[in-house]
Amino acid sequence: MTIVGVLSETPGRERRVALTPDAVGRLRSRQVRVVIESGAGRRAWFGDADFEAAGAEVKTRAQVYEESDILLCVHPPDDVAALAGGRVLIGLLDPLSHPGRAAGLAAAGITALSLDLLPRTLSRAQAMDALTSQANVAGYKAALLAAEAYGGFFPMLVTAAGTSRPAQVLVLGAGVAGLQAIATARRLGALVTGYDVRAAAQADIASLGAGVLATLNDDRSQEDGYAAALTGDESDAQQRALQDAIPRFDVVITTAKVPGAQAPLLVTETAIEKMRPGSVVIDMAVGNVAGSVADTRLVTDGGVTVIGAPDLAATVPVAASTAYARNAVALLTHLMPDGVFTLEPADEVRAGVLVSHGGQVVHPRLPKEIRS
Amino acid sequence: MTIVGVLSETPGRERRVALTPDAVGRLRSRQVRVVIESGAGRRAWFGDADFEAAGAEVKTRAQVYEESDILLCVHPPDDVAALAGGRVLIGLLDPLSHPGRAAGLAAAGITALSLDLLPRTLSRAQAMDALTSQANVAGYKAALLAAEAYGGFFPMLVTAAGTSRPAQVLVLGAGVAGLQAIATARRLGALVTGYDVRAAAQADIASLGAGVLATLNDDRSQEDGYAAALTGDESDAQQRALQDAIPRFDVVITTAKVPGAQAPLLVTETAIEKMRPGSVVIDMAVGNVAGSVADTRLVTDGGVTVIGAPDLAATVPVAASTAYARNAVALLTHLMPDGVFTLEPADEVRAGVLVSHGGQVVHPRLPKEIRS
Amino acid sequence: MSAFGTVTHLVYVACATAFVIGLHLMNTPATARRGNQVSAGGMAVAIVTTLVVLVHDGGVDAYAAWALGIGAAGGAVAGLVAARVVRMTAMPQLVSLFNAVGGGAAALIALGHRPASTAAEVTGVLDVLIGAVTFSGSLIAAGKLAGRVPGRPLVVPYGRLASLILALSSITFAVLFVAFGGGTWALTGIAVAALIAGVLLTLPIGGADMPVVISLLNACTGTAVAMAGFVLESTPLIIAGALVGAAGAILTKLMADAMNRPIGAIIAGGYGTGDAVAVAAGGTQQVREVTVDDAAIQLAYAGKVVIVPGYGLAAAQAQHEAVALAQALTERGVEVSYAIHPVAGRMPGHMNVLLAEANAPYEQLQDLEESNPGFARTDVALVIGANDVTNPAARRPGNPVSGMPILDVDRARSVIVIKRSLGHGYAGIDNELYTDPRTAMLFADAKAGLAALLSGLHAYA
Amino acid sequence: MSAFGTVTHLVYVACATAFVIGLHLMNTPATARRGNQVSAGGMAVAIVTTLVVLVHDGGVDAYAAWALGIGAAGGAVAGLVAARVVRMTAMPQLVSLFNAVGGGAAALIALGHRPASTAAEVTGVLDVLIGAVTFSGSLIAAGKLAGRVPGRPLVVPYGRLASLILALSSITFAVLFVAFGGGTWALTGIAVAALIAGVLLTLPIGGADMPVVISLLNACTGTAVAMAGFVLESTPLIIAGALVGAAGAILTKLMADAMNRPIGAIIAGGYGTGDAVAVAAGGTQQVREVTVDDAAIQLAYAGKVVIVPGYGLAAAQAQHEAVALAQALTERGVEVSYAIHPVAGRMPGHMNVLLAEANAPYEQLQDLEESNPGFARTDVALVIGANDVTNPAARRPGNPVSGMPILDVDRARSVIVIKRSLGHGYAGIDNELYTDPRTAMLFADAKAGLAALLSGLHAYA
Amino acid sequence: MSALLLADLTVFTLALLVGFEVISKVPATLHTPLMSGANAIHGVVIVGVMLLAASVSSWTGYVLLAVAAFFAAMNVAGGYLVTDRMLAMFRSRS
Amino acid sequence: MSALLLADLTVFTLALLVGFEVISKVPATLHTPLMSGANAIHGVVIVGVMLLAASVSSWTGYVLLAVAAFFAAMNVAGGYLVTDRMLAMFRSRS
Ligand SMILES: NC(=O)c1ccc[n+]([C@@H]2O[C@H](COP(=O)([O-])OP(=O)(O)OC[C@H]3O[C@@H](n4cnc5c(N)ncnc54)[C@H](OP(=O)(O)O)[C@@H]3O)[C@@H](O)[C@H]2O)c1
Ligand SMILES: NC(=O)c1ccc[n+]([C@@H]2O[C@H](COP(=O)([O-])OP(=O)(O)OC[C@H]3O[C@@H](n4cnc5c(N)ncnc54)[C@H](OP(=O)(O)O)[C@@H]3O)[C@@H](O)[C@H]2O)c1
Ligand SMILES: NC(=O)c1ccc[n+]([C@@H]2O[C@H](COP(=O)([O-])OP(=O)(O)OC[C@H]3O[C@@H](n4cnc5c(N)ncnc54)[C@H](O)[C@@H]3O)[C@@H](O)[C@H]2O)c1
Ligand SMILES: NC(=O)c1ccc[n+]([C@@H]2O[C@H](COP(=O)([O-])OP(=O)(O)OC[C@H]3O[C@@H](n4cnc5c(N)ncnc54)[C@H](O)[C@@H]3O)[C@@H](O)[C@H]2O)c1
Repeated sequence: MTIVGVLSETPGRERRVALTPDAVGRLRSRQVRVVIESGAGRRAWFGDADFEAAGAEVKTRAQVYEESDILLCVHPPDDVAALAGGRVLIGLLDPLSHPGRAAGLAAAGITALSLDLLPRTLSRAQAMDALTSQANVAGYKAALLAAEAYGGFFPMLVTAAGTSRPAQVLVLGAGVAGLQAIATARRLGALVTGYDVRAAAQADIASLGAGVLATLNDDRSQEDGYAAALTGDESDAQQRALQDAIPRFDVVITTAKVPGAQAPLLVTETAIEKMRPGSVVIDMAVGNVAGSVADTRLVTDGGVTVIGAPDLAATVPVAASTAYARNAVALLTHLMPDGVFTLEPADEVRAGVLVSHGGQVVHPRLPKEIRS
Repeated sequence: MTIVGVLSETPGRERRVALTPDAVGRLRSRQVRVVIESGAGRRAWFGDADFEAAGAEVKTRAQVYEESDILLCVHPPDDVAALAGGRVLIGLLDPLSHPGRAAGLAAAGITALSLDLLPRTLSRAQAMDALTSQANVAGYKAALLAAEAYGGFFPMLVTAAGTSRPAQVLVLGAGVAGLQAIATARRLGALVTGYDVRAAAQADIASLGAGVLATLNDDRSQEDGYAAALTGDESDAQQRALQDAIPRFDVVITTAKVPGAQAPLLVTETAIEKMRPGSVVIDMAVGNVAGSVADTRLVTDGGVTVIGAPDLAATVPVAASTAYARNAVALLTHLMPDGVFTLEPADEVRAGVLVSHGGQVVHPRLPKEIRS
Repeated sequence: MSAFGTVTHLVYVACATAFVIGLHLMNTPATARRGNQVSAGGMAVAIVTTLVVLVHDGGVDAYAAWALGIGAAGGAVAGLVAARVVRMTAMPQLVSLFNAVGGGAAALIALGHRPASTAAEVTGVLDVLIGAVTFSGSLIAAGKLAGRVPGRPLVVPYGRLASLILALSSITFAVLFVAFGGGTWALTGIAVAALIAGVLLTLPIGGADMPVVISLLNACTGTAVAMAGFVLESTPLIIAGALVGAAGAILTKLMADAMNRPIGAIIAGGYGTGDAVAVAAGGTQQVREVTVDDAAIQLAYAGKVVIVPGYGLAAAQAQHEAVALAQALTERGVEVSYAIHPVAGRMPGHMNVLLAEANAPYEQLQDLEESNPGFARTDVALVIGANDVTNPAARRPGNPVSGMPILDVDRARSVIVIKRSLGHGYAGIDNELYTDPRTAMLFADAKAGLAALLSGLHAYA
Repeated sequence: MSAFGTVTHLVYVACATAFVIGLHLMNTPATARRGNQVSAGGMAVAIVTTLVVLVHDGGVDAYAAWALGIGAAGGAVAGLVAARVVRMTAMPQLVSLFNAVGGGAAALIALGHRPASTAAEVTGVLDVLIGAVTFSGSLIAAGKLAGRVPGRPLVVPYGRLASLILALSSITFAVLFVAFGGGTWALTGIAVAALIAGVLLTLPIGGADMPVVISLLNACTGTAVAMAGFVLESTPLIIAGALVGAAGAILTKLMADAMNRPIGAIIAGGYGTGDAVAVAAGGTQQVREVTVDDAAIQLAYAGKVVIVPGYGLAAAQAQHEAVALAQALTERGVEVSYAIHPVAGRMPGHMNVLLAEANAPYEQLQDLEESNPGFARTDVALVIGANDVTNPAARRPGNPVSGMPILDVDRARSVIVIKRSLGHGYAGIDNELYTDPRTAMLFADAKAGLAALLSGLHAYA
Repeated sequence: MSALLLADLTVFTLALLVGFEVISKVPATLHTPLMSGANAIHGVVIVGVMLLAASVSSWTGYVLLAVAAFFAAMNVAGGYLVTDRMLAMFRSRS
Repeated sequence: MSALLLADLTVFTLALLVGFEVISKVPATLHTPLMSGANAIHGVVIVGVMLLAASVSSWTGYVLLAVAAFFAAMNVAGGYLVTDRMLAMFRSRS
């Protein structure tokens, strides 16, 4: 019987856990054993007892390393070296940003699968799409965070103590996170405008009842559903156009990413200077906003609060863990058709997520050099 | 020309300011001079320049004390002794909880008017009702705070990574703050239930589309619109009934107050113990929830987050200050019919808010002893 | 039949067809006016045709021609002048007056014509009977509406006995006329009895029921005219009379249904005062009720509508219906806005919360300062479950709402108020707005009422 | 006229009135069946009355009586059996067949009756002409619907020329008959020409237009029967015939309007193939369209309805309309739920956001696992702007949606899909659901379509 | 009963049916104008009065005729005009 | 033209008007049943065929009569039954 292991996540702010009791139950019903480090779910409000009730075995960290055939994580653990060669590691390994990490895993003989490399436009892979599920949580939280940091009301309220106009919210980048941020801010009563370089995303914004910011850019969609990076000139033009638009908003939330590349700068210093005191800017991509720092709340001299928030999903641990665990189980189920882990047949999903195998980095999107 | 002064608020967390530039403009158009301490509005994102543009004179603290005929505040300043006798002090003085403060002001010869004593059911006084305007802001923020502290989604979401059920939110006490909390939580998509001992409040809850928790209690409304305190037995019965209901909720927000009395205990220790890990309890009255501490976020052994939040309005400084300033201007306008402050004729509003005058504590709801 | 007779007959049939088409077109506001014109055109052709027939047949002596000419000219002038100068509000009594003279004319035909057959005799009796009842009954109805006759139900002493006697004597006269060749005097007897009966039947009916009664009498006139047609063997009279008789009957039923009053009870006059619809507010004052359909049409044909929501909207959770209605009106080209009072509802921003949920466009939401100047230009202020925030009493000192700024809905050209009753709001006092002559009440739960308005809008406008 | 004649005449008029009342009642689903029964009752009385007249007048000889009896009995049995055994789907062609024989019978009356006057001669010609055209035309129409005659428009070589010749010869025969006493042979000539003309006129019309054509031929039969009434001087035939003629004409217009096809073009047969409404999907397959009113009635009379929202609901921002419809259905007692696919729309929880905004009760929202088992018990699955998430192709490998779980709407007893066209969804592939025989398409913007459904619901159910 | 009378009765019945059918579900706002319009139609009694003119020959007859003519003309002329005024408010929107 | 014929023409016209008016705005679902119901009503031609029986006396006449009777009876009997079957599906909800 295959054994799936789960550890406590190491990075400081990380409150998620890779499996939830519900997910454990789903694995158990597929004849998979689950070992989990004691206290792994604590910060996401899942107790050891809950896991045990669901059929998992609660062990020490060393035992989990020892026994797991497949180690499931959100982020790769710092002490991943403790994992023996030949084992399987599945998580959000982000090899595109950390090619060294991929090389290391390969060198250690670990079969590494990264959920963030999943082909996103594949209908049948949607249930495994952890980037989507986590971005969804993050987008929701970003809107809450903005409302919380903003000094006024989001909704319009006519009261005996005067009328407060609705907050004007601008969401830059209408991918999964952006759309959920739009939806949540609209729920709170803000007047929301969305912006994206992909034409399809503009229709999606409108389908949430929000306004669409018209820009100079043509459709920048790619085959894989992601946006293409802009050229330098295009990017300058975009920044200038946004510079004019941004000051009339009270809240700006940015989510624009280009996979494998630096997040584009959308909100320049000039734009921030022109914003009203009390305005809030949340940079979920960390890189969209000039001067934003991850996990930090800065206030500019002009009274604009700039929040760098790359990892908001981790701050909604129950929802994020539950969704992540469901994604992981869906992937595992796919990889273990008869209860046994296999990389054959080499279908789109398997080929998409496989980072290293048999001592080699194998993913085609990783730099040639490390693919030795 | 009467001079109205405004200081920076002293208490640590206070970010509000008693007048906003907009309110200054309103006073100026009534031939009132306004002096304001430099930096008084900074924490509410109103700069000195904005005030000056509106017609106020920016001065030092000492100058404001020196020149003001009427000193407007949110909370009474710690250094109120600097105010000369014969001047007028208007603010949320809370003399019912601090009778000593009232006595002190009287002894100093200050004419003190407290906005929190305003007769609430008087239609024409609604524009001056600062308790309402601030509770409204606080209720809104409480729902945001709860959503932020809760580990899951408030709304129901059916996604490829599973279905998340809507959060179950219970609001205890459906006064101004409670109703706004209900409305805001509902906006976010939570399933909201409200509870109050006043029969009218139950209809109000339903008028927001929320569920009403049925209880054993009869209508406890009073003439002045406030709820009457429960007797010991009634209170026990209420606690037991709530104890059974509370555990099925993910979030509980309490707002129940009885004027001039201790806030009633509604959420007992047992109730908290029975709640699921990850649940959130916000005590806006500080006193409704066993073990809650003001301005503190505690986590119980059972994984329940208990937040004591008595002063949430201060954390939404723009909205709260704007509304408060409008209330203050409405009261001032009423008190200065011809541009001159007067306590005659002694109408319901004047009589209601007047705490001390001519060296004496005069408000009938204050204890006889200090009314010498 | 001669070719001339054939042609005139066919023309008459065509005229009757025009009447039908006219009535058909009058079923919808959009084509109603054209319908009346078609009908009038048919009438003009019928009159001209008859003139041609008279000239062609040559049987009219000079005196008769003068009598006809002078009488007709005088009547036409009188009718046109009266119709031209009458105030809108006095139109119903004028219609009743026209109906009276129509019935009278029909009765006079039977009185003046020598019957050619038993059938003509029988229909003649019916003509006189119905025509005379209608004549006096319609006059009383018009008088009640005009205030010349007291509008309240007048109980005639021994009314039932009198009616019985009148009925018996009519029957006697009728038998004398038909079976024993009683001649004109017998018919005159019937006419007199019927005139008295018309008065006796109408007096006990309350003023509020008068529209229904007039419609009923209108149907009767139609029938009388049809009877006159039998007397004269004139097809156009038979067709047009029967048409009006039946259409009038249906219309009477529709009107009684719309007012929720059984026809039988109205005629019996015993159904309370007949004024139950005018509910008393604050003692002596009366409020005016409006039906859903009328309110819908009023809204549909307005240029500017302001919606004033209040606690009742929240209590009924009718925000979605309100916004759907506003949207439908906007699509028709009506200028719609919402006027939000600072303390409407039960918590600060209560209306905003609801309207935002229903996705009311923010641009349409106006607060007190923004909306009050606009009411003077507003055709309809639609007040939905709001009460205190519209109470003009606030402008006077000495009551619980004194000094509170209100929404000046009473400055609008008309006001429609949707609430369940004349019940009080939070402040617990009567609202003087409801007795304002420009105000019409639509008593309904806000959710149900608005849904009905919306379907009314789709159906009629 | 004799008392007997008077009475029978009055009875006939009463029967005609029953036909009118019957048709009146048939305007609404709730009373339609009763209306048909009232009409049938009138018919039964008319037949019995005629029997009595025949016996009373005694003018029928034994052979004629036998011929009448055997013919009628045979016809009645044939008609009843056919009506009893016919499948629901074959009913239209049966109606067409009944219409054919009705027209035939009318034509035979003129052929068999010796005309008493010029008027009877003229109407007799019209009777034969219209009756015979209807007879052959209706048979062709029935054949087309039944598939015995090819449904596509058949172009007859020299059709126009032939029609011209037929028209001229009919006129010649008619003049011979009326003006020159041409007798039966001239009438027979007309009949033959008309029979051929009926075929020629109907063949070039496409199968999809047949319902309108049958309705038109039905109106013609009515007219022919009225003409037969003039020939026989029989009032019931005149009234009932004219009634059906006019009602049939209006109905034809309504049907053509509902199908959005100009009547003129249909008759000309030149308007495309007449099959434009059946839009081709994925090549050879055909989709079925449904009108708003039919969809509304289907929903109103369903026991369980499942609403399946998709991206189109969001794009049209039609959430409020969807919830209003669901609410109206719930109030009628229909069991309503929403089936929410995990990836419906364009972001996780997209449908939830919209439906929560419109206040859809959480209890009614079901996810894929909850809703799929229920589709087998579902009367109508109402798919609103959803596409990929309902595509049965997902159950097969080898296409972009393969392997994605779908909502099993195709297990429901019937499916109504609201979208603007047969356009693709996100995955960019055809949806096989749309060509499923149980599926009907309502092509509309979701917001407008749902609003129309809602008013349809109020109007007809 | 004469055949013509029977025919007239038939016509009468059918006219009644037309009358019943022609008034369908009408908005209440149109009730009064419709009533008024129907009222104008029975002004057709003027045709009857004109026909009556051919059969009067006494002074009472002339007076009666004049009165009837006055009545009928008032009905028809005033009836159409007042209806038109009522309906003028339904002018279609520009 | 004879007075009776004129009366018949009047009756015909009025019946047409009734026919036009009786069909108001009908849901499309009822179009086919209504057509079928109207189709059954022109089955009244059976009355005409019966009256025809009184005037035939030749063999061709008898045959023609029998055929006409067959046709008309089929129209009327089948027409009502098939309409009834169509309408059975509108049974009101319990
Ligand atoms: N906004 C605040 O912060 C606040 C807080 C506390 C008090 N208030 C007070 O509340 C009042 C607000 O004024 P308002 O005009 O909004 O409300 P209101 O004066 O309280 O009147 C509400 C009206 O709604 C009607 N209603 C109740 N349920 C209904 C239903 N289902 N359908 C239709 N109508 C219904 C009631 O009449 P029927 O029974 O006849 O239907 C009632 O008269 C003011 O007096 C204000 O001072 C406001
Ligand atoms: N939920 C997510 O997170 C997510 C994210 C990205 C992609 N996707 C993909 O999106 C798809 C979702 O499936 P779906 O069934 O919801 O949508 P869909 O397959 O994209 O189909 C939407 C349909 O709505 C119709 N439509 C568009 N505008 C309309 C309007 N105004 N009124 C009426 N209909 C309208 C379109 O047809 P007409 O043009 O004919 O009207 C279209 O076929 C799936 O393929 C899923 O994989 C989902
Ligand atoms: N098939 C499915 O069911 C499914 C599910 C989820 C997501 N997706 C697709 O995956 C794709 C990526 O979504 P994501 O949220 O991970 O995207 P992301 O995080 O890579 O980027 C966020 C958004 O930023 C936008 N962006 C990039 N550069 C920009 C610039 N310079 N200016 C403005 N906006 C810019 C992108 O277009 C994208 O919409 C989308 O196409 C989405 O539809 C598909
Ligand atoms: N006239 C106006 O326009 C106006 C405006 C605002 C508020 N008011 C009225 O002022 C009054 C007080 O409002 P507030 O928000 O300041 O109230 P509050 O802060 O004193 O109390 C909050 C709520 O707690 C409730 N409560 C008290 N004891 C309770 C217990 N044991 N269990 C459960 N609930 C309990 C109260 O009923 C009240 O609804 C209300 O009646 C409100 O309607 C009137």
